[in-house]
Amino acid sequence: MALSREQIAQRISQELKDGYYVNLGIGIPTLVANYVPKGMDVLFQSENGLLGMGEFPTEETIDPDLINAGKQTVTAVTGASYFSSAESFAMIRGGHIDLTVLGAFEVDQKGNIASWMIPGKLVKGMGGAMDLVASARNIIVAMAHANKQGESKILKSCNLPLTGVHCVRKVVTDLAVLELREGAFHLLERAPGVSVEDIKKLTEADLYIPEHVPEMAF
Amino acid sequence: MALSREQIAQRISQELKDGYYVNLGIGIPTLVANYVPKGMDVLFQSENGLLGMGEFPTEETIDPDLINAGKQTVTAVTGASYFSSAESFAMIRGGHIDLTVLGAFEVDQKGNIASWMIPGKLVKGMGGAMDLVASARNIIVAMAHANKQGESKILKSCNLPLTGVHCVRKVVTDLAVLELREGAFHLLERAPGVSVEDIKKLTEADLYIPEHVPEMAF
Amino acid sequence: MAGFYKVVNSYDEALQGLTHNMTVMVGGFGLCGIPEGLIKKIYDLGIGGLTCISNNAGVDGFGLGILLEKNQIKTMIASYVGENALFEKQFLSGEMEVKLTPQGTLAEKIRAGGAGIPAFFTPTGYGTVVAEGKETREYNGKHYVLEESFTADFSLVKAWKADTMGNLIYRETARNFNPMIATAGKITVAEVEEIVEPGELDPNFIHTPGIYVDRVIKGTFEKRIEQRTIKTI
Amino acid sequence: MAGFYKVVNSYDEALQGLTHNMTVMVGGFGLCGIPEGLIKKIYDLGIGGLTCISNNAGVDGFGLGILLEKNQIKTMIASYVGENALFEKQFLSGEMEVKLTPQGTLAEKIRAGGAGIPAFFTPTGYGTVVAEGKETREYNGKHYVLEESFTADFSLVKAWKADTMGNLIYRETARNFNPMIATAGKITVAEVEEIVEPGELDPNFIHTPGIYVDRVIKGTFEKRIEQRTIKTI
Repeated sequence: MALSREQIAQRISQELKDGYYVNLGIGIPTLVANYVPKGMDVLFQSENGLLGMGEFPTEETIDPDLINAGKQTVTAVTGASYFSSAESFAMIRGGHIDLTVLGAFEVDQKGNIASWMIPGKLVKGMGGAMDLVASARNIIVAMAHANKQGESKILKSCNLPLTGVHCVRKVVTDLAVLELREGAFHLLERAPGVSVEDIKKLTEADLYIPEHVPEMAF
Repeated sequence: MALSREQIAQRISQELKDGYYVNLGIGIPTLVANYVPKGMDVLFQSENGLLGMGEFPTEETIDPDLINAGKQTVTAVTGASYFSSAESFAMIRGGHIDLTVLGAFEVDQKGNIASWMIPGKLVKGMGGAMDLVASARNIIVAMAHANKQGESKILKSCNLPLTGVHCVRKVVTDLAVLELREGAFHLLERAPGVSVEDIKKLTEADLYIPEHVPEMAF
Repeated sequence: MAGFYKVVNSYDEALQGLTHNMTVMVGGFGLCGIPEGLIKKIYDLGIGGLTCISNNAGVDGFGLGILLEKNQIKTMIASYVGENALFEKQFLSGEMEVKLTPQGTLAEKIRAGGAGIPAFFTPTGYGTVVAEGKETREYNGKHYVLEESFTADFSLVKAWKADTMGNLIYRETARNFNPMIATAGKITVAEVEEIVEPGELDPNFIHTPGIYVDRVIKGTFEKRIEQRTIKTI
Repeated sequence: MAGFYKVVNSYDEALQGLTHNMTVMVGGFGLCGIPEGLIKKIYDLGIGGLTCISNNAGVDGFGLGILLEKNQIKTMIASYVGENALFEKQFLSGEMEVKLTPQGTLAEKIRAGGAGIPAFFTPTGYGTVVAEGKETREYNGKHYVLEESFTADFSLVKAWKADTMGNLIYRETARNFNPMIATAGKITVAEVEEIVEPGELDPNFIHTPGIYVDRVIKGTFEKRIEQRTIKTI
């Protein structure tokens, strides 16, 4: 069965490592924070100027001066620091973030990602997404494998305006874990109960299928 | 009579204005701080990362963490701030300093200044001088009018390697106050007891001499 | 220090010299850390034709959103907009020009403007519409786009505390774009929660040295929350 | 936070991985704010062929000056040098290459290196030897030189206090080049006067967030004064 949003986040959480500095985009990526493995320490960066983002506040501790990049009220963990937006993106652009997780409309086998603009629809802006994808050493994309019409979003070449080029390394969808190697997506894992055939059908991009494709383990 | 170093500094102090942020170079410029007119507030910037440099410390208050750009122990005034070298030169390069006073080996009527390097002698480096002259809105050069051999240091064209181009506005020497306007030095004031003829003799650059050249008043 | 006393007592004084068609930078991220009273004053004065540089454009009825009610913004430079209906309408109708800029590039363009750097190369936006018409260059096998800096006629920032000499400190994520914007205005006005005497702010921990700040005004802040999220246990 | 515990207990650990011919950035201005123990350890280890980026080069017998005794520096990139006889000798004899860089350009090149900016335009040095062989460009009637950024294999900084997660604060003008250098090293080591627990440093006033710092070591500092100047009344 296809993964839920929470399960996609849970699977991505397996990519975390102790001591990682991580930036999570809006949507599914945000949920990754709920699944940090026990005993592992990870610090979340919020690009509006916070390293060490904590959980949501209580009614008593809510603070309008303390928000995340999604403009939600948050808290800060012990050992956190605040800084300016210029410093925050110096941190991002300078490659100091270990892992960036973000959503996308489309990805392609050249490593391109489209996540910010659908022609004909109101364009709200790229926010920090273009900086993040241009700079991260390690990008995981969390997304649906296909749209509601069953059209693949894992493409040979993106149709929508790009957010960045040659940057995607790993993609976790509701159906599969894919890794981009030498111009093809390698099918590393499939969702429990989802067949390789199901995934092939919904993947437009070149797909490399190893002999054995294990089910994801949670 | 030619001015002493202290008198040159004292004359330059007349160019200060209330509320000015000022950077003083090493040598004669440093002495300007001793002659801030009564009732006037001026803040001195030291490019190693201090805005609001105060006088030298006492034996009791000396602090190795608190030095100026000349590496001398100093103090900080009330309302001072410390910052990094990058921030300090952002301040300088961004044109936020109201007045920069520095020494020179030579200046010329194109507004060029040579102050950091004498070929054949050991080159110690330009420090922050090139940044200061490239950025200041308002530069006053404090220098000797001629060398010990009586050769002019106020030239048509500098002989020594330059520190910056088209940047000098005003020059205060031991003999005169000169202002650069449209490619010629205008003789604004002369040192007490020094004649216009004396100054002409020691000035290689084109010199514009107004009908009346007052003596400096202290 | 008389020459460095920067406190003004009215919003009229705070914005003196601001006229039609100027470029104005405004600090804040969403509704967090915005100079609420200064924005309100621009609204009251009805100054129009503004080019506004700010990460976002407020919401209906609050923050920069109120300037849309009288069509005061001609050009909006931001990284993320459209949180309000009025913005959407003016954007789609073409009444307002919108120049979308990646958030990190925006922050760096403003920082560069204040720091005397006219242009810099950044990897952000290479291969996207953002790079169209711009010079690109390769360094060590990676591609970069040349971006030019921003400065403004007026910079309006919000700080937590100021001393009377204009030294500023910010609080938590209300810092955001304010420190860079403070450096990039011909005239910089800081609206703050509290004004203290010189010496009360630790010189070791000043975020914005007073040299960048021309005027300081004590404001009162609603601090409206855009996304009120509470822990559900 | 186990994964973020960055304290090491020996200089050997602090400099593990530093080898011959690497590029090393060292914080400090003159003898103020230098990582004394880390420099001493490089001397003891005898690592040579180094490219050293630091504003100055110490004095005879102290600071970076001691590395000259064993000819450990192959190339020195600095804005102002020659406060010591040994430096002068090696410089003039050609044993050591010296690349003089204007102080503000040096600071900005290091800041850019840490911030992912490969190059930027600056007015500094236009029309001088510093601009020779470099691209220049005019913006708004003023001339600028294109300068490329610096990064290093190791960045060695001196801070006042660190928490165990590598968050740093500096004291007074001992800050100088340290914050930028902390951002520009593949491995950054901070030698500090005091190590505290996470949470003891106010998150609002951290100068260098721990993300930039890989190792923290508690040092003891002589803090030698280069120009002892006392008020004469």
